Amino acid sequence: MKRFKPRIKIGPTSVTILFFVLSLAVIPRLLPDNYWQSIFSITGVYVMLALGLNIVAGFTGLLDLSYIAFFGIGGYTFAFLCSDHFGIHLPFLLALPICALTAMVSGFLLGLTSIRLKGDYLAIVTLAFAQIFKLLLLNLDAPINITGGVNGIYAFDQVTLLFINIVTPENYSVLIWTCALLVFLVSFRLKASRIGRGWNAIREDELAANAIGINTTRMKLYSFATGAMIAGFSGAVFVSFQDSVFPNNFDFQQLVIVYCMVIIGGLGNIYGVIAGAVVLSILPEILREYGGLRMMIYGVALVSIMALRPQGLFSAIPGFTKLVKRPDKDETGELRASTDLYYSQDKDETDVKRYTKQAIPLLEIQNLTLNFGGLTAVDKLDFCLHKNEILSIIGPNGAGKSTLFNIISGIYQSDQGKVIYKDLDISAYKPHRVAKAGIARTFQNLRLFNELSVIDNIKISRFCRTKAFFFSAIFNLNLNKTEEKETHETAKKILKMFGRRLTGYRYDQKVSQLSYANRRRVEIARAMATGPEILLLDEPSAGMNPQETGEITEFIKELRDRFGYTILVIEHKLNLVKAVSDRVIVMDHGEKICEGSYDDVAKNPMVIEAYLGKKGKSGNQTNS
Amino acid sequence: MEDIFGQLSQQAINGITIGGVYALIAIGYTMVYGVLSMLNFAHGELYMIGGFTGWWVLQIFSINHVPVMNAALLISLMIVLSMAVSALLGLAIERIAYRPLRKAPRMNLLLSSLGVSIFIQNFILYFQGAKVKVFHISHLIPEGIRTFHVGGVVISFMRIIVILACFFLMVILTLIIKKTNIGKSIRATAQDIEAAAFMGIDTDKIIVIVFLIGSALGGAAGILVSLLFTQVDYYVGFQAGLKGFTAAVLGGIGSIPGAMAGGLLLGICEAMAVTFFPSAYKDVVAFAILIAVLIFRPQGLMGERIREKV
Amino acid sequence: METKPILELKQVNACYGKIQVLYNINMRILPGELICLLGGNASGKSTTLKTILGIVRPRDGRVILNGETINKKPTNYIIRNGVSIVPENRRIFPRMTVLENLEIGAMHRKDKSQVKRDIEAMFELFPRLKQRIGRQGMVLSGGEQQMLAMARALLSNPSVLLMDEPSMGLSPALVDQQFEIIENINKKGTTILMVEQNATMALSIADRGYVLQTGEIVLDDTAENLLHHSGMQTAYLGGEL
Amino acid sequence: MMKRVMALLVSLFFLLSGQAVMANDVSKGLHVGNAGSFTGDAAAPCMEIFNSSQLAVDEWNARGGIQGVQIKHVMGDDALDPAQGINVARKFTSDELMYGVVGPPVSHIAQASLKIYGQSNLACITTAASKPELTDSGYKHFFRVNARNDAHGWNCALFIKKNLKAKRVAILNEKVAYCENMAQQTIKGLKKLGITDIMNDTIVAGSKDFSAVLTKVKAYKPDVLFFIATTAPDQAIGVRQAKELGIEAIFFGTEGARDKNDFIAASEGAAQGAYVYHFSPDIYSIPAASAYIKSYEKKYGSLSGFGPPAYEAMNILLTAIDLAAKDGNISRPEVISNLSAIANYNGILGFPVSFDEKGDLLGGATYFFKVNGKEFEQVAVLTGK
Repeated sequence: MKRFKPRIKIGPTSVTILFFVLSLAVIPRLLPDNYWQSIFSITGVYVMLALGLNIVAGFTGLLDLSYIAFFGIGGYTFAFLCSDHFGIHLPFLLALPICALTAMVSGFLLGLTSIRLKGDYLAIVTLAFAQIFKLLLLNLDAPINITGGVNGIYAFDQVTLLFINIVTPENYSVLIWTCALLVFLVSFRLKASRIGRGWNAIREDELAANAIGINTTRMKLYSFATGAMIAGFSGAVFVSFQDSVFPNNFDFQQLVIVYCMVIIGGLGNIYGVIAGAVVLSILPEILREYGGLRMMIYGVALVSIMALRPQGLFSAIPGFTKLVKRPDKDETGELRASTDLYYSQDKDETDVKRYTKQAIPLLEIQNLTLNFGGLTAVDKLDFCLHKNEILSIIGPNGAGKSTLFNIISGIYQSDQGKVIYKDLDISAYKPHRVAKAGIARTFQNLRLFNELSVIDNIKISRFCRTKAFFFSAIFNLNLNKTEEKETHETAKKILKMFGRRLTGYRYDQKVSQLSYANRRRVEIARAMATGPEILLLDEPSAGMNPQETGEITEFIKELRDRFGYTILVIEHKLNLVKAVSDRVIVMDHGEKICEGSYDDVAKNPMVIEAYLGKKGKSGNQTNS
Repeated sequence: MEDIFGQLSQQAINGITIGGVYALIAIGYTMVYGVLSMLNFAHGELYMIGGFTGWWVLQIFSINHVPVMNAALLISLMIVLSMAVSALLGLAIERIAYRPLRKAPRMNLLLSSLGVSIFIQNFILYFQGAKVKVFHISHLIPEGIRTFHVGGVVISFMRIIVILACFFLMVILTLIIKKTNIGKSIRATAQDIEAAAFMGIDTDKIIVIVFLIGSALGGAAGILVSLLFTQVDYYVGFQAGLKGFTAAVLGGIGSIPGAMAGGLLLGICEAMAVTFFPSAYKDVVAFAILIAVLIFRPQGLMGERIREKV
Repeated sequence: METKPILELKQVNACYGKIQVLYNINMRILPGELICLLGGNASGKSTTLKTILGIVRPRDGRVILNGETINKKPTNYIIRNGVSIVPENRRIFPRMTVLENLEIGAMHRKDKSQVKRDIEAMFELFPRLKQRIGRQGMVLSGGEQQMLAMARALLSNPSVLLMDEPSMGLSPALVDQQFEIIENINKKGTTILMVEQNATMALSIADRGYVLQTGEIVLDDTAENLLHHSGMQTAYLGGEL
Repeated sequence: MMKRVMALLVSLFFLLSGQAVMANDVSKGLHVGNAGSFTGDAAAPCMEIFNSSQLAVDEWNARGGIQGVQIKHVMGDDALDPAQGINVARKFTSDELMYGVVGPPVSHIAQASLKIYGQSNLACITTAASKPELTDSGYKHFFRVNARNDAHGWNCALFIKKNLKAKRVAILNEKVAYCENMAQQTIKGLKKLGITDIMNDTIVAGSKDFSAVLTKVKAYKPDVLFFIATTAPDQAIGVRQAKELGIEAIFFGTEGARDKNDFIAASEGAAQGAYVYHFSPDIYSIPAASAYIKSYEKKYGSLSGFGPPAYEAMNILLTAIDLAAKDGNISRPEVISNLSAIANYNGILGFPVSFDEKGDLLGGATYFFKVNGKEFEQVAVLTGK
């Protein structure tokens, strides 16, 4: 078996960059005439635009239809700053960042109003913003002429860089593609950073992302603003190239084209998106002479690509994605069963510290109540979780166990009562703050980031323990380097505890390809990676066979004994409960009906009644 | 003072007419959204196709702009055929562009519908030309009743027809939805597609029916507007689609009464906005209302708030 | 002479994507029987129901309803041909009235006049529903919703009624009532296959039971025997036998 | 005489500016471009321009082309997007065999691509872009067979004041460069003439419903409603809805409305008594145009006001190319200087075409028509006085 080679990838390889730079130097000279050079330049603009949209729609999964407006904001800001229109003549290199910043700030403000809306509603509100923006461009020429209205603004200052006048399409293509290269690098760095991982998590499962400590609202806002910034940057470069700017430059149709580039390239796939942008910028030129027929072909192509290659045209073409051979299959293609039963290779160490339950209360639940409509899901619940304790909660379906987890982890707000962690009242905390405070959870129905690899799922959890921000991530400063290294090592360390089930080639396997039991393990590993003190495990053994259940039972015990986690576990399999629990709480109908050691609880007639149902119909008939 | 009152009542009439049309378009969006949770961007093109069908019917059944049959009959025929053609097209779109993508990510469906929209628009451009098709309708309406004056308010005959037809269609639809088995199946499918299947409802068939009805109403809106404004061209679908879509969201997407209310509200707001602002800003007003409603009531005016399941 | 089963599963294997969830399931349900299907979470109970309903397609094996193999039939066909379900969480149509919910249940029936009488009969069985006839589904209490879901399912005149966790989320008093009603319905001649967590309660009214564990049937016996089976408690709770 | 001097000056200009003036052998081929928005919002008038130009090219080719070389007519669709307009310009200017372009007809796209055509000395004759700045920018390659907005605006103001005797004027304009500028020029003129009761509002082209804004006009009670839209169909709707609402003001439409089918017939009687202006006399009343009208209508259907100038422009362009190709060699500057030298070209527009030093139509007049029955009746010709 090929050994996994640890490698931290924060950017494209130098070969890739060299390739790009060479192309930049060579292509403009190879192009036959000004026309193709100009197409080449426009292609560069579209590459930037598509990469920017890829951050919003591809990395983060936000359906942002106002994207084109930020392109426009960048363009118009440039027109204001570098022309006779207002008589301001800033140098190009100064104007460019101002345009990008203006767009970014606009994106941020717009995001503030609408980022909480979900899916289609976000799309609609952003679409409305884009429409308003265009109408304002058209109409803000009176009473004071701001935008130039339908006449647009034209004749900008000549761009001079390093004493070279940028005039010809050839000059421009070099300028634009240099900018595109920058955007490409930024985009790549971001994707590989904690920020990119946070965005991916939001795209895959917003709630789960929130629950492992990502402030999803804020991260979505950042994504929105980053996209806007890149759009604004491209807008400035673009209008400088066009030497004029008009409202029509920022039509809905333009947006559709950029979206097509991103989707055809494959959402989130940087190389694919670049390829998509190149193809879709050149294809219409080839078809230009055919007028209406051109757009018909475009439409048909779009529909068929969506039907035939829903992951994008370039999703599985060699060179764009790695095709990994599954080493767990033998020659005949049959799955080779894993024989590795142990969660940790080095468990024989003798001098490790063993943890046991201490009499220090860590988490206190006081009088907790939550009503859903008419149903009381959790009813005046009181209990206390001690340091290094394993406390199990059992009870029939619908007893309110998972709801309790949801309240503790901040997903639901209780109607009454408090959750106290150490000295902190976390009752009103949002999920990401609960996670950051040190309480991590798993979900009963598994909420993993299915399209991401195993190791990425774990790395994402380090989000709330790392700090590298945009600047650090983009320039790969020391902070980012150390944190990335630390993140990678922690992730590997945690996965190693699960033995070969989650290591080796599995690091890079998509979670959706794992077995159910393995996904459960990843879910636990993901919770552990947030660096919590308390683990809330919601049915960790569901869907596992007896052998696997035995394994996970051992593992949960080890988690406390060896690693000192405090664990609150919901479980149905009583032999697991019996094996791990210091104490057991039995819930039914939202109430705690019993509490004590497993043996005490198991003997309790009320528990037997609640768990197994009343014996026949001998119970009281209390019709309401 | 009286002047502004007169103007406002006139604008109300303008608003109700166009609002009724928006409502018809919005219903198509909302119904499809209800069962498939997708925004059907191609819906605006069905509206355009409705207009074109009506034009062809008028063209075929009149010589030198004089209809060869009874005017009422001809108008009905135009409406019915427009609805039929749009409905069939809607079916074809569902089968070709959406059904293969039932399980694909939402963004793909959205783009597929955009592709359909681009295709239909340019197909018509290619084969019907860019030129406006003019409806010669003066022979359809007797001389004396072309306009009515109520106080200072003028209502044209066609406007009355459009308002009546819109409301007639909306009433019929409401009755179908409320009273018939098909209607109940549609509602059930929209509310809980799996539970609907549990009741023995063929949900695939219901989706087809929803496309049929939604597209037919879109087509009806297309021909009604064309009759009212006497023109249609290949490009009308985009603007109409955008407005219908806005109306659907305003009312709460997925809710049929919401779509109706949203359409009327949007139409009236637009007309009123023109009275008080430069007319260039009427769409700004419309979209600003949409944004305001969604920010304060994210589920739209009549939509249902759904609690996320964990 | 052996009675012909209404519903039969023969060597059914089923998968979610790549993951196999049912292994060689064999079940026979005879007319008039009340069968309960027991097992811990994720043991495959609900998947079995979904397989019967045609929502999950068996990879191999056969599902036979009244002598007809229904593996490849769409859900609505299976429902129209005599299977009816009270789904987990009841799945009432929230924006329809009680009456409309009931009518939807009977919609595929041809005998419209009989439907009217049957709805009246349901109101006799569940007087509570009659009081709520014009209310929307979403405002009903959990117990009322459960009644409505049962009435709705019964109105399709099923030859076999599937019930998925009928006692879930109900208060103890309502659970008692619920089981009484189920027993009553069964006594009136409806064949019932019930998935239940409340094992003792379910077995006390059932004729026979199957116990599933990680996708396999591990016990298959009369209710009486199961109730007193030594390994029952651990088996049901997911432990090893 | 002036013309000759001008032509000489232009040639000199090119020589001095040091541009490499490469003359091509004609036999290599002759291309002429047609830049326009053939898809998107403005496709209808643009296609008419293309078809009319095509007609002219076909006729030249049928006559044996130029120097025995068949002329190739190339479409350059910009989809009403200035960025694509630039691509079209680059494409045309990079085509070594391209010697002239008809278009772009849309002012803002013409503006965006002006520099590119100018730098390559590729002659452009627009048939509809009337924004004044286009010819004021100093480029020598840009010609137009239509008059500028400032001339028309002033003439229209005069007409509204003197012929229509208006005191209160409502002006509605579409939000495109041409209409917007036309409205502003007219308002400027009206104010100069002492008319200050002016209401100005906008319409959205293609929305087909102007009743809301017309209701506002009605409340204003103007004497004249100057309805500035690009195309005839929009103006037909305007006049129709104005009539329906009972607006008593005189309806005054623009160039685009001089279209018997799409304005008079389409409004079904509502246009009776309405006025329109145009930069040329009625095409149907010009004997020289009858052949063109016949073949156009036979081939492409009905004709509005956008076709004839395009036909004329293409013929002028080809005449200039023909002249430049006389010696078997041809270069772009040659074509431009020949175009500047065009004097009193008698084509189908009903007036002789000459260009002034900027490339504008020389002595452009504004013709005013009144709708009477199914015809346009010429009522006045104004030349700025």
